[in-house]
Amino acid sequence: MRLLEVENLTTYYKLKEGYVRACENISLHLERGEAIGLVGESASGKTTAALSLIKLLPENAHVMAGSIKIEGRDISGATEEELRHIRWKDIAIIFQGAMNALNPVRRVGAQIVEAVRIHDKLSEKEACKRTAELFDQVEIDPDRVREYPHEFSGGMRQRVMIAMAIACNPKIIIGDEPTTALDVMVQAQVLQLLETLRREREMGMLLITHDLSVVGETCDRVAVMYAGQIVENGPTEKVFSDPAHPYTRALIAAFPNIEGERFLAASIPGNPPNLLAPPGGCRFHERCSEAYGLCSNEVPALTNISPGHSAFCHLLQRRVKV
Amino acid sequence: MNMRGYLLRKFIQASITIFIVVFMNFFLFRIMPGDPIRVLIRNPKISADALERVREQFGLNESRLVQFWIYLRDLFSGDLGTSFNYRQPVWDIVMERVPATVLLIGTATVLSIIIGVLLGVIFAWKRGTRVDIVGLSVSLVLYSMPTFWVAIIMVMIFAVYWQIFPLGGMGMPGTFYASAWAELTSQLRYMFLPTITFTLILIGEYVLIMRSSLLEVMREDYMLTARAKGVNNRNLLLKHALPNAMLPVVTLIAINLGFIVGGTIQIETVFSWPGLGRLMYTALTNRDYPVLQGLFLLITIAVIGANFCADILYRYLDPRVKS
Amino acid sequence: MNSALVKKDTFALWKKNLSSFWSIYRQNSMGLIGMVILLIFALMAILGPYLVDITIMTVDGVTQVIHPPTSEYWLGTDDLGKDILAGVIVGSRVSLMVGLAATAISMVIGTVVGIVSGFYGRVVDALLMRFTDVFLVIPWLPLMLVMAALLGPSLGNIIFVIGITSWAGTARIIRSQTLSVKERPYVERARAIGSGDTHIMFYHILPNVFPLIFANTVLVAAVAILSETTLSFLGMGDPTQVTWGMMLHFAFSMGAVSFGAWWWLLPPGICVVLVVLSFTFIGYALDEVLNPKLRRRDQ
Amino acid sequence: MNKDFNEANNLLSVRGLEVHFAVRSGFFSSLVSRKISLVRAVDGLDFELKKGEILCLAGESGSGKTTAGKAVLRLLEPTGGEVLFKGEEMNAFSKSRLRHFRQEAQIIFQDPFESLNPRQTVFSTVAEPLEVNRLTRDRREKEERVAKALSDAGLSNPRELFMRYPHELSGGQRQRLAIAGALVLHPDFIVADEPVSMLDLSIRAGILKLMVELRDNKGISYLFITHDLSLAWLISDRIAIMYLGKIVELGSADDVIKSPLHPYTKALVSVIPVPKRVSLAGKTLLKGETPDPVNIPLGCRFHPRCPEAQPRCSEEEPAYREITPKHFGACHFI
Amino acid sequence: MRKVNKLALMLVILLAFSLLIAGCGGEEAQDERNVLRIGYMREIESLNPMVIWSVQAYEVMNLNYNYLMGWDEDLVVTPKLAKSWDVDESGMLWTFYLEEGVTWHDGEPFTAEDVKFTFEYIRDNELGYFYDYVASMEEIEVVDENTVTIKTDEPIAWMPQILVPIFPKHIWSEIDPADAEGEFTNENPVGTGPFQVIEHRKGEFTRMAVNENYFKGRPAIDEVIIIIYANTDMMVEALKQGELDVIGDVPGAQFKALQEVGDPDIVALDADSPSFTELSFNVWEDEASKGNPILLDREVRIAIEYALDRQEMIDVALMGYGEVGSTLVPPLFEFWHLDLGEDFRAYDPQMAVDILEAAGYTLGADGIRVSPEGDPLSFTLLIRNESPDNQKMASMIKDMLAEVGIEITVSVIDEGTLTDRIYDGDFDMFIWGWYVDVDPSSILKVATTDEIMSWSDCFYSNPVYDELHLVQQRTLDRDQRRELILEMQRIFYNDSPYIMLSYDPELMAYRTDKYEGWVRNPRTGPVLFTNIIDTYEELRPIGE
Repeated sequence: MRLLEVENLTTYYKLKEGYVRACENISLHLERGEAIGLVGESASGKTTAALSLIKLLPENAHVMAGSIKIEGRDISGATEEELRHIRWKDIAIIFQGAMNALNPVRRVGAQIVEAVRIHDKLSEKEACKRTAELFDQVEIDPDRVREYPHEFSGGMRQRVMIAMAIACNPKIIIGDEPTTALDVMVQAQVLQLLETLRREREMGMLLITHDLSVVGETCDRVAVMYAGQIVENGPTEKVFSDPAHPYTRALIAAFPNIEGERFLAASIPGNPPNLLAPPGGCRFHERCSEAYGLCSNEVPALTNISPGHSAFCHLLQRRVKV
Repeated sequence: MNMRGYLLRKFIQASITIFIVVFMNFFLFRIMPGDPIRVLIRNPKISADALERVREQFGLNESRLVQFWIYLRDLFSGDLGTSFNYRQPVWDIVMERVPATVLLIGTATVLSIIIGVLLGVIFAWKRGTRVDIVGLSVSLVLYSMPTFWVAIIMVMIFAVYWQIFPLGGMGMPGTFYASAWAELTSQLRYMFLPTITFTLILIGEYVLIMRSSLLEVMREDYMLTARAKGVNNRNLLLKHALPNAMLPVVTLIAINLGFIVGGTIQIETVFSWPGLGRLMYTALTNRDYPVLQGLFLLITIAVIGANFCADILYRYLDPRVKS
Repeated sequence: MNSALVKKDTFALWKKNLSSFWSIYRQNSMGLIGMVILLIFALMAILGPYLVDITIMTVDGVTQVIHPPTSEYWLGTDDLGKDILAGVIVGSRVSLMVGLAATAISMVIGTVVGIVSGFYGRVVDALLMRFTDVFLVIPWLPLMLVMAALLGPSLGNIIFVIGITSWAGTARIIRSQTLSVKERPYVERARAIGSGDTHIMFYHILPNVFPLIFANTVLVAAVAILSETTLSFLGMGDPTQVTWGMMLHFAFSMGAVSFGAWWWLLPPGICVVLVVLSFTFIGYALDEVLNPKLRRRDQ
Repeated sequence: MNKDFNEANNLLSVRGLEVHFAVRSGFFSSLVSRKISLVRAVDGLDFELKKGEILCLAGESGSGKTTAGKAVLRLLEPTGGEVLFKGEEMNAFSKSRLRHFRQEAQIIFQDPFESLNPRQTVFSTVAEPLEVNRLTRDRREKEERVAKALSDAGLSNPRELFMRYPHELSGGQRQRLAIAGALVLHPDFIVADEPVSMLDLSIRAGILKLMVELRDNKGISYLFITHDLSLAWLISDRIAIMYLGKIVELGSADDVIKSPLHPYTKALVSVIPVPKRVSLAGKTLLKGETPDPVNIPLGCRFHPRCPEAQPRCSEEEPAYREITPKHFGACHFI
Repeated sequence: MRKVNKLALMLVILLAFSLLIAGCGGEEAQDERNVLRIGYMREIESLNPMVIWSVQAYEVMNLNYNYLMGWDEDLVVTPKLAKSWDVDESGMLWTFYLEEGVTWHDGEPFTAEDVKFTFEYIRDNELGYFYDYVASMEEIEVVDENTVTIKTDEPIAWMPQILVPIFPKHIWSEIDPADAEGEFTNENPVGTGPFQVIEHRKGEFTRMAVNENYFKGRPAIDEVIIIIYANTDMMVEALKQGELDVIGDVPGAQFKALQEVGDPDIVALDADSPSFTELSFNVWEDEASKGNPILLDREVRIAIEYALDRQEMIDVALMGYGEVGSTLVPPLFEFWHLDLGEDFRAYDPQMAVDILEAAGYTLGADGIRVSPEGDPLSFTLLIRNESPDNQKMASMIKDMLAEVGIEITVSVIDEGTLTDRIYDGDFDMFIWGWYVDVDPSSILKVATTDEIMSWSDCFYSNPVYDELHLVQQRTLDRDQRRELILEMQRIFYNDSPYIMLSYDPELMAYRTDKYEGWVRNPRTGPVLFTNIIDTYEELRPIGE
């Protein structure tokens, strides 16, 4: 049984002008102990997709379709009360800006204790003890539980967030750009910590990032999103070494690689489409250097390239056919 | 910065503010048209000697700078001068009126904060619904009404038309009460209209501030974190949203004191409530400058003091201020 | 394209800005209601002399003193036999004028103090802010009353007193906005291209704090009108002028309550409430339109 | 010190540049507390920038690289050291010379969303430098120059953009607009402060290419400030690595990245992200985070985090010296 | 939904609570005592007689202390603390025979020593308004315990009326005279009057308990409370609702309402008062005068009087209460008042125009008349901010004078400023009023030359008038004196430095369902707030 199975998840935002098709037909699956990276540039819908999993969306967002199963149990129709128990116990999240993700007027320890006591019937004292242990695990001095978020540095706050995320032993952790605002060195530290904890606890992880390298360092598999849709999905190594979708290819090429040649790659021309009225056919066709007639007319179908590696692109169809 | 440094800084700031107010208070009253002696002595037929005596008594024969110095010196010894009208120390006159005003302001403020915050929370929680829209509109209307006008309308309805509440005052002097309970209910009856009017006036702003503050807080990332943690709605509100959303309200309460004082003048005038506001009004109509000056100074110091307390409270409520 | 075209384009740009503002503003029903009410009162103030026979304002004999509404006097008469409706209409001129003039004074002081204080910082800031604090904490009504009493009752003084006592909040808001605008890279960029302080204040800071000034002006106007009413009511107004506040003052001191003369108390009061409310509504709407933080997040 | 460089060839020579400031505190609190904490943001910086060169100042946040960039442009008053621009001592600049300097040296900021005045149109954004410096009165000429700058910055159909607002442009267009605003004055020196870090990967390359082209075609020199070493390597001629207000290593881009000398550089290079499946295990992870520039450690300022630290490091500050030709470093053990 | 229900519940509870409070109104115990509650608008500024000036503070003093004498309804002097008196041939030595067995509130006996002390204390220290009455007393001697003689330096026409309350020597002799006019509060005043103050809350109320041992017999009322209201509405309503027994100082509009509503238990009393409102001109023929010199021309002043429809002004500004004014002495003092008859300059705008034309003031192009010298008839009318009535009158004066080609600019200033401008001679005309003593001497004195820069506010100067004033002061014969006083009024009216706008009414209202025995004194005067306290002594509960 898969830890997490998402089928055709579709979430729109309702605006006065119409629906923003932020995330469409997202299908993902996650095994126990596996890490999957959801990569995409800004406004590609990756955060929407992640928040849709546990329905933490703004009010004007509507999950239009799709099923979400955790260990086979479908939670897409769960009530708010049921979801409350699924959150953190089954799926915990580490948010992007840790400064804003922690309540500024409450002590960090109390915020963790709270999470613990909601889900595990523990006494205050036991919860505090657990919190101290968690601090130890994320390499923060346990005495600092009585401090306020603003007294921590950025990296430390992200560690607090991690401690909080693992407090209830969740099965799945969603990391929403957990290292974006951090320096490379601190980023590496945090990623390493996450990696260690994940392996120790056999958690599944969904890592959302715009940074390909982060995926390279932590994820077993990667899903690339463009304009609200997944365009390619496969094992990290395969996707990096042999990207199937033109967008993935361009993205990887644009990434400065000190192991490669000193050479400035061409940027992808144009801008991402307006999701209020996305282009027909393949959403990437307007910016794709390899696009041909079919691309603008027909939505590309999923093509399996190798086991576990698939992409949505007409070119692949042609390649397969050839 | 440590607590002591913070306190010291705030204290120095408050002191400077008070000094500026004292300065303004002194010189403002020296630019008034007309000789204060004329106001002081209603009898224009007074011998030159007597006139000089009064001048001296009120220190008006000295140069302005000397007068300012004397004024400061007297202030520090708690002497606010002598009322032109009552011929008594301003301090005594003012202190006599403090309890009535504190009772009125205190009750109305507490009531309006409690109800206002509560309603603000409800409207914010139900934002966009009919409850919210109606509530918001009513709050804005309340916020837009002249205080005295509401008071007049209340009197007209409840005391003149229906006659279910007394017209004004703090009680009918010389009344014997059958029991303590009777006295209490009678007191409450007299307090009811002014308090409710004042509460109505104040409530609007608290509702608006609380609502918008809470709405803003609910958009914060940490609220998302809390929801993601599985915190239920009640705790989401009580433990996460409110402590943050109350911060602007605390500031508002202190800043509002100045406004509340303005409100008392109107309420007390309409309801004949024997407090500081009515004292100020009569002092104005009597041109009793020492009383006006003293009142103004004391009220301002009280407001500055309240702001000082609010700063400290704020620091206590918001750990971020400490660094 | 020649330069005339750029000029023409500038007009087109204005039109565009205005229409884009309007297209957002229009969606705010509160703001629309406020604007309609205000327009009605503005029309009333401008057209007042043409709508009613102002001579009705002069004394009209004893027979119709404090008379409930009749077909001749739609809102009844006051103790001098003056037509209340005429009073309300004529009063709208002075009330609005006082409100707007006082607001103008307040905004100019508040904006200058706020921008200078925020921009120069340090000692200038500390001194100006201390001064602002004084005006912020001083109970405004007592201060206004005292000043009005000392200066004497005239329209000019009322305007001056309201203006001089109500700028502190604006100064604070403008200052904090200036502080944040000042730190924006485009101000630094402006320095990098060699702009002086004045240029930066006028071309970079002012336009960016302007929406706030604008929204705040409306709210200050509401306060100013309320203040005028209150001052007049408490007997500090100019008794030779007809304002809503003076009408209420006379109504109250001449015993409208015991008379049960609701037609004398209600109309001026309701007018005040409506105008203040319209300003508040517009202010609220502007705040939402001009302050994108309040707008609902799209994603 | 650097005999190889001919002073005349240097657009910019920086010697012992220092920017210290007292911790921001209000006027009144400075009356209350006597303790003044000094932030030593830039604490003795030496480097040269040759004409037509791209020099990268790289480092983590708190290393003082942005402060250094602004100090060089005199957007911040340096508290010590000297800066020579085209051989002239900048401290001695008269007011009019400084005004002229503002035309010669420009800056591009990190965030194109923030660095453009949201209430200025494209035209007025680009024309403003001309107006401020009273370079042209003639409307037509002004329009010509604005249009030229915009097209130089890679914006096609510049005249159609004239009346647009920044928020109507895409991120890449905005950064090009910012560059056009700098180009319009024909500068020969630009400080680029993280010019692409806020942009999506797919757009970055275009901006970087534009900058390199401008160097090639117009001879503009860049002081390129970034935290991203791979980017630095890609674009610059030489790289200087900063740590806590000082340069710890300086050399050609390849030298610094491919054969780092300083332990700090080594660690940084080891964590440079690469687009492939890698293991975190092979990386040199430093402990902790960059300390506060208020409390700079004694001796070698890197020693508390240095994996190779020796007792000597905590006592003696290492000299900044040429270790291999044109490759400088500051460490006792290299 | 649950939240809203809770809210609704809370509102219901709140409503219920307020109804409970509202319903508890009847809980007050039926008060056995006879309490007279008086509503008034203006504060009692002090209990110390030496510093008070307002009519309401005098009322309290008059209840607490006694004069040597009183007045009957015709304003003829009657005995009070002095049961009788006589005067010798010279008219300068007066002997007062005091009531026996009178005690102070604190039980001490009242004697001639107290009288001597009081007069000397005030004379020697020039205290308060009382000084005028004792200034001319040369010698005061105690003959025996109940007899005192007073020798004056000249015959004094008003003499038996010494409006000075008698203070207990055993208390006041302890008080430093400087304090007496300063911060002495006289918290528990001890007098001989029918009531004694037992509680005084500034600006709120003053409670007075009956003097059980009052020498003229204990009044039927147990307690008198004067309650101060901040606004008239509340006061009138309180009377209507029976919370008050009597109110004074009622504004015209409310008075009219009280009259018209016709509550059978309420009497609305439009009484004459000893006061008038005048339009005063600057007639100072001195270089220091900053007034418009055109107003020195009597013809202009007289024309203005003809141009003013004073009845209309009273109808509008005073709601018709009040009487068109004529001479300095109000008709309330019937005996002293001069009835002008045909000589009265009643409203006649045509006459005004004729007079102005005859005097050479011709109509200018803009409708404003111009003096022969070419100066426009354009004046500034100063109005006190404190008086809305005066403001209304001013706007009417402006309109009425515009009709005859005189331009008026109305300027509203406060009393302090007005006083200053008067003493500076810096005014054209203003509206203010006077409160007139029982004896007309003092009001007539205001217009004498000596009073310029003192009491005078129009700077009128007429040697004939001045001389008459001196003569009347020494004329002891009442009828003879009356002739002199009537002549003075005639002269003053002829010269017209004042235009008497109105004799002001004293508007009061009282309930008749609780007490009876309301006494008006003088005959056409009010029931309270004169120097005569008969009402308090006569009032008794209905049915007793």
